[in-house]
Amino acid sequence: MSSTNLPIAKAITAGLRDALRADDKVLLMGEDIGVLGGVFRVTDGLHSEFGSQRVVDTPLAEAGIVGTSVGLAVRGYRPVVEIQFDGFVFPAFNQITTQVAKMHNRTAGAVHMPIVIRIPHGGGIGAIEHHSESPEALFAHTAGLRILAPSNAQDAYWMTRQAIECEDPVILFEPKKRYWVKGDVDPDHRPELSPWQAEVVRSGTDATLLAWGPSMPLALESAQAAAADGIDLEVIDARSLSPIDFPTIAASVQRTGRLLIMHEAPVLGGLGGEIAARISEQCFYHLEAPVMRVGGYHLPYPPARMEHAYLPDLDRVLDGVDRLLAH
Amino acid sequence: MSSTNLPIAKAITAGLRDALRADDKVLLMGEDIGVLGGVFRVTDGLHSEFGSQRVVDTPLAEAGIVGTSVGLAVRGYRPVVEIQFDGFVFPAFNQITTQVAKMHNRTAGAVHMPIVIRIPHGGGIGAIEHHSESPEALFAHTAGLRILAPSNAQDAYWMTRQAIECEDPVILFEPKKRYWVKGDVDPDHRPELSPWQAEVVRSGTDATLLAWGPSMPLALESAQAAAADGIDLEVIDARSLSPIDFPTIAASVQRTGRLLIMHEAPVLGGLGGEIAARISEQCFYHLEAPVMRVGGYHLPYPPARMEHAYLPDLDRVLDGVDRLLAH
Amino acid sequence: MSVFATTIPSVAEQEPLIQLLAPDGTRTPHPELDAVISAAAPGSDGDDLATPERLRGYYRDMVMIRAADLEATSLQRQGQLGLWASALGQEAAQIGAGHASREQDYLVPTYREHGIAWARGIEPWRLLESFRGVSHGGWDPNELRTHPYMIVLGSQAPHAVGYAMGLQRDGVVGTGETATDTAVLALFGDGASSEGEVSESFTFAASFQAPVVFFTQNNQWAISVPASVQSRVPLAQRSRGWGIPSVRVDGNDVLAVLGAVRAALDAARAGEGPQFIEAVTYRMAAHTTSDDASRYRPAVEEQEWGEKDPILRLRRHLEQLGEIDEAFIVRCDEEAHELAMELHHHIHGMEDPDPVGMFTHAYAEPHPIVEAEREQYLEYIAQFEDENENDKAEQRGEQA
Amino acid sequence: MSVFATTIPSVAEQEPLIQLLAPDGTRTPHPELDAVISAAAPGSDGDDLATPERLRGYYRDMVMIRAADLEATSLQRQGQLGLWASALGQEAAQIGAGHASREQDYLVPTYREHGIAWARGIEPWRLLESFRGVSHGGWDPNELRTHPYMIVLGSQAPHAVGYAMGLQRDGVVGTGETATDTAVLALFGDGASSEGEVSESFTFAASFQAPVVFFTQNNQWAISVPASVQSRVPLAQRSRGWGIPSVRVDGNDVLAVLGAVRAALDAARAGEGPQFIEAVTYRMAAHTTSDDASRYRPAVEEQEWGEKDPILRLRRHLEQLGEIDEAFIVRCDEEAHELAMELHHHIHGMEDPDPVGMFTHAYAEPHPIVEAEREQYLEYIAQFEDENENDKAEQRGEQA
Ligand SMILES: Cc1ncc(C[n+]2csc(CCOP(=O)(O)OP(=O)(O)O)c2C)c(N)n1
Ligand SMILES: Cc1ncc(C[n+]2csc(CCOP(=O)(O)OP(=O)(O)O)c2C)c(N)n1
Ligand SMILES: [Mg+2]
Ligand SMILES: [Mg+2]
Repeated sequence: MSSTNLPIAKAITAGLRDALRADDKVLLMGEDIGVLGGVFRVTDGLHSEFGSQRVVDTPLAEAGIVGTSVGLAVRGYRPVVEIQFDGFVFPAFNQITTQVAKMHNRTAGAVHMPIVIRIPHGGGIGAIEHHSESPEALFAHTAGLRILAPSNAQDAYWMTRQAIECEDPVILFEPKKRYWVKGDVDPDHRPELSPWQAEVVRSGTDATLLAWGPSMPLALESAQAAAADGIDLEVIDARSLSPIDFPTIAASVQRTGRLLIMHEAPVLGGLGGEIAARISEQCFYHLEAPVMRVGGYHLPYPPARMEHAYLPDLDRVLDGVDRLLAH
Repeated sequence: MSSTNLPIAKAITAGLRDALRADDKVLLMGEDIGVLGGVFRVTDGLHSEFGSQRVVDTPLAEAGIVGTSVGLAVRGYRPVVEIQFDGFVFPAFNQITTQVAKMHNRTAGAVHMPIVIRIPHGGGIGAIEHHSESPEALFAHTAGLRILAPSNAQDAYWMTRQAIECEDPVILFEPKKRYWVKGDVDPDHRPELSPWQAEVVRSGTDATLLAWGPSMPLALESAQAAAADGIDLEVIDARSLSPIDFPTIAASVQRTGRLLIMHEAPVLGGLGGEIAARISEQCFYHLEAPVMRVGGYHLPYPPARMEHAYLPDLDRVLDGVDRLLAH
Repeated sequence: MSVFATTIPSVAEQEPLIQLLAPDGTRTPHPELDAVISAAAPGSDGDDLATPERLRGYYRDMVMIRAADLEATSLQRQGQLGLWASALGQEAAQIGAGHASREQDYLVPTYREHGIAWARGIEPWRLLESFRGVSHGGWDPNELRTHPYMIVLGSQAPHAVGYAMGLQRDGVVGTGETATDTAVLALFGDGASSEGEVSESFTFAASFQAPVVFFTQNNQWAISVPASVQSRVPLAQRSRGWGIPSVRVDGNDVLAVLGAVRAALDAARAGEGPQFIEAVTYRMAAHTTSDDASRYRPAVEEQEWGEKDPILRLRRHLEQLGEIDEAFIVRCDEEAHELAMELHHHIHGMEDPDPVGMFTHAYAEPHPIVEAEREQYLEYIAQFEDENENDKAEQRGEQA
Repeated sequence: MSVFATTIPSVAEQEPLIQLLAPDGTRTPHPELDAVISAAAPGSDGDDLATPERLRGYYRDMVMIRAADLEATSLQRQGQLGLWASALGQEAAQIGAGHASREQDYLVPTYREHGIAWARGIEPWRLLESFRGVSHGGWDPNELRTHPYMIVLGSQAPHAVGYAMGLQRDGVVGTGETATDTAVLALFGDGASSEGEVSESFTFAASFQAPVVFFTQNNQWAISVPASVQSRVPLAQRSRGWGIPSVRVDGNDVLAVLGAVRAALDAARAGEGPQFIEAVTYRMAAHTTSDDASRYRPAVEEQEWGEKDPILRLRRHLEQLGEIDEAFIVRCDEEAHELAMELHHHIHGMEDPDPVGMFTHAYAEPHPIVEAEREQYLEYIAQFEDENENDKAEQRGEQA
């Protein structure tokens, strides 16, 4: 079979299905992932194919979901747990931070934690409180975890597979706003690019624009709009947020001399800060302007009818590009 | 009464006592804070003075402790809760992040959250797992919270008072390694410097060294050692970690042209990244070297007999200074 | 019998279900709860919750709130709301619990508590604010003695206990003063009952004997997950492991709910500590307007529960009492229709908030970062307005 | 009686406490547990846990582990350990529970489980590694079928349930094969029982009928907080709200613990679902070497419990049976002394680990950031060693 055209959500479904077929030890756990197929239908059809021992509707308790997955991993299973929305990961924060992340180290490597925590994340969907969060920085600071953030269908499929195959715990931030955006998926050919590497998705010379996950379409759109103004942006999809592929980013910045980072999370204390700090250090003599960031404000995520002003949009990104090039 | 000489722990005790005396609505909650006086004896004597309605030994459940404090705050109380050790704040992470931080905003200001969460933090005390964490970055990213990190007895007293008086929730990171370091406290004269401001604690010309809380003594010691090598460091105590006083830091860096940030938390994704990013942007034309950071590695906090290699020490700070000045 | 005791019957049917009104409207006497409900009963405190007038009031309330609920669903379909979580079928549980509370009590809802809100005097449009996305909550909790709607399941339960601990410190528990002794009613669903924070709330409430009543509407479903996944035994039994007395009532029977909640709140405010009530009811609609219930439950189940409809039941009871006439029923329907229309117009007329408002309440005290970002935002917007004038936006082919 | 039921006696004394050995060593017959413990009893499975030889074995185990425990305390005083959490007084609960488990079972301890570890064959010095600060855990959980010591209270409980869910999927539950059917024993203290994650574990265990036995050592204290703050009713009752059968046993009575834990584990591995045991015992020492118990509890309490000493009790029982003699007692003491000396030497001889080891196990797969930081660290150290040679460190007046 060659490549098929799938929405991101369905590419993940396919990744889960193929992983369930490939390895008996893989099982899915979460709220409403069984008969319903998940509130985003990402697990649609898997319960009927694999049954309730492998696609498990759990009680409504996130610490319990993640905590039991630790025990299953010790017993040799590869649990893939779904957190229904980004804002509901916090009851499981203790298990993720003090247990999932540390068990391998605690046992001096005796025990592996091949756990995948799927989290639909990000805003822009007109939702009520707690349904639009971008908490990636709260996990990237903790050693022992890995984080992937696919932005397109091909990555969605393969990162799902690769996260499940990984012997370390992986948080998979799924771009919920883009779940229904289609793209080509080739499930038969493992991509050459490692999931832990960033990808230059557009070459350019004037500045580098770095984004990930749900922000990628906006990043590309911005580059197009900038091109119309005669500005040639290089665009990078970070793809992996832990580890972050600094070499690829630095190489680009060494070419362009300028970096703009865009994410939905609040700028203050967001992952962009870490990236800006490292790139400022590594590219000190190449930077023609300070690294700049466009992102959310230091505010609780606002009600849906204000979110357009909170989230980066084309104009804010271009404004950032203008400020960057003004130097 | 003029100033008295007190260890940091006792300065906090005094701050709590004076706050309990000043306002009937203040109450303390936590594990072992009553008859025992807390595992660090910070609440020593307060249970016998104020009784078990105001100094409350709670059941052993951090989410319950923080969650009930939210209800008490709605009812008009000013709860001061103790988390026994940094590593045990995670079961309360949901309450802190989704409730304490957001309730004022959620109710459009109708309800205030004058809650203080006291957390003894940091390493270097030879402790077992989970007793040496520096999780400040995990809270600084969340809007709605404030964070103070006193480094000396005077700040310990006054920040305790001011945190309790604040109408916003404040996390008070107490430097547990320095609890028994003495300093002068003047409980009668409210300091002129706002708790939300950084303080230049040593002037210098060659580079700025920024630290906070438990790292301050090392920062000052490093400046002294550097002085012996003819390097004149300006030292800043950040004091407030949310908000961070960027103007004071930037003003210093504009004078010195160089900035080294030191903290115990892992460098990757730590608060130093945010500070480096902002200062790199704000002082772009003043910086003679990239902002550099010295801190923990991207590892789980190691067993006690390795922690000396994990934590910044004099040599690592001076090594950082050397690297900074090599530019 | 084994030394391993459950002491609790493990079959659901063995846990009694208190019912004062049968589905056909027949009233069963219940000495203990009657004393709470009707002034006529021996032991009553004189506040008659079951006068014909009050019963008609509950009927009207339920009709009103159902109409508002249905209107909200259609507002969502019209794109006026982002989402709606219907409480259809749960009117008796909510109107009963709401009216069982006293003025001074503090109620702590979850996000589907429209009948509770109605009983507390919160205008329906205020509930819709958060579903429309214009605010995260529509009222002052202290003014209306009702906590905001809460989304993170279970998180509100410890708040309720903390508030109750505050009541103890304020000296308004167990004084014997009916007008001032106060209690808290904490609401959560069968699904939320599994969250650890709910259990911790039981622990704190029991430990401090806080004046709080936990009230679960077991509406059989947590989105697609049946209540049996949360508990194999009747949920009413959950709290007993903490020594918290509990009872299971028919949640579609407004009188049973009224009686149980009033009795529990009175016990709590008298200083007898926490109580727990499971109200057995049914979520007649889908989980929310985003949900499709047909994917996980058979239509016949909805039909069966339709026959236990709480509004119909009270109407039948009033008919049996001869205390309701066609004119009253029609008037209720008309008023409900008016309410729905008002709601419709109110929501359609709602202006979108100025986003700059998002900067206002993140903190209660001045905050330099937020102030700086607010300034930046305003400058950015201003520049953009200039651009707009110059039609720059159009040049970019992009709308502001 | 009110409709508000607790069904659970609210006075501690009303919950039976299973005891097979009185403090003076007298054996009380107990048909149900005897069938589990002794081959002679009707219904027994033939594995006799109470032969004189085994009883002497438990005695020896308890003496050994107590000696190791006391030695650990003195090692801490000598600066060899950063901290020690003594299990003094809890030997019967731990040795009993440990030996009640079968080889294939998986045990999930907290951080004071030295008797459990001993019974599982984990050498005492391995326990001390984390208290000394040379590792975060001293053994391979799968090899010894024992989870690492866990510090974040309650966090291990869902792990236990998850492991048990794995057993169900592996088909080693309820097959009737004694040698392979497997269960999990999850341990936690009276204090930890309040953590929400423990309650969530009950929920998952009950929902999936997982083969897990929860075992609480209610040693009366959580540091300075008495167990009554965690629960006003006997803790044994906690699980019944989930329909999880439970029992309260004398935790200083090794036979009662053996019987109850074996019975519960057998039920779990037979597919009967989770079980819960409260073992009533006493933490005879301070919480840890950092604690001063005299600040919060009267010495007389410690004395009272001293008379219920689990080791003494078993010895008296053996004496009554005529199955122990002075020579055996002396030999046990000697062996215990030897163990303590071995421990002493082993720990004193322990080299500090090379800190570069901290980079090894953060991740199972290669990680560029960790690798880069490891390189940096090695370079930094190397430079520093050069400096040392040049005595630069001394110039700075500072030690490496
Ligand atoms: C902590 C948390 N996890 C998940 C969700 C998503 N969610 C919203 S409602 C719901 C089901 C709630 O069921 P129940 O408590 O029975 O209340 P009901 O919807 O039946 O009123 C879920 C899973 C949430 N809001 N909060
Ligand atoms: C989540 C968490 N909170 C607090 C602590 C600090 N702490 C360590 S032991 C202890 C008391 C535990 O009591 P209990 O569960 O009864 O066990 P015991 O010490 O009696 O064996 C506390 C509060 C911790 N380790 N983990
Ligand atoms: Mg429900
Ligand atoms: Mg204890």
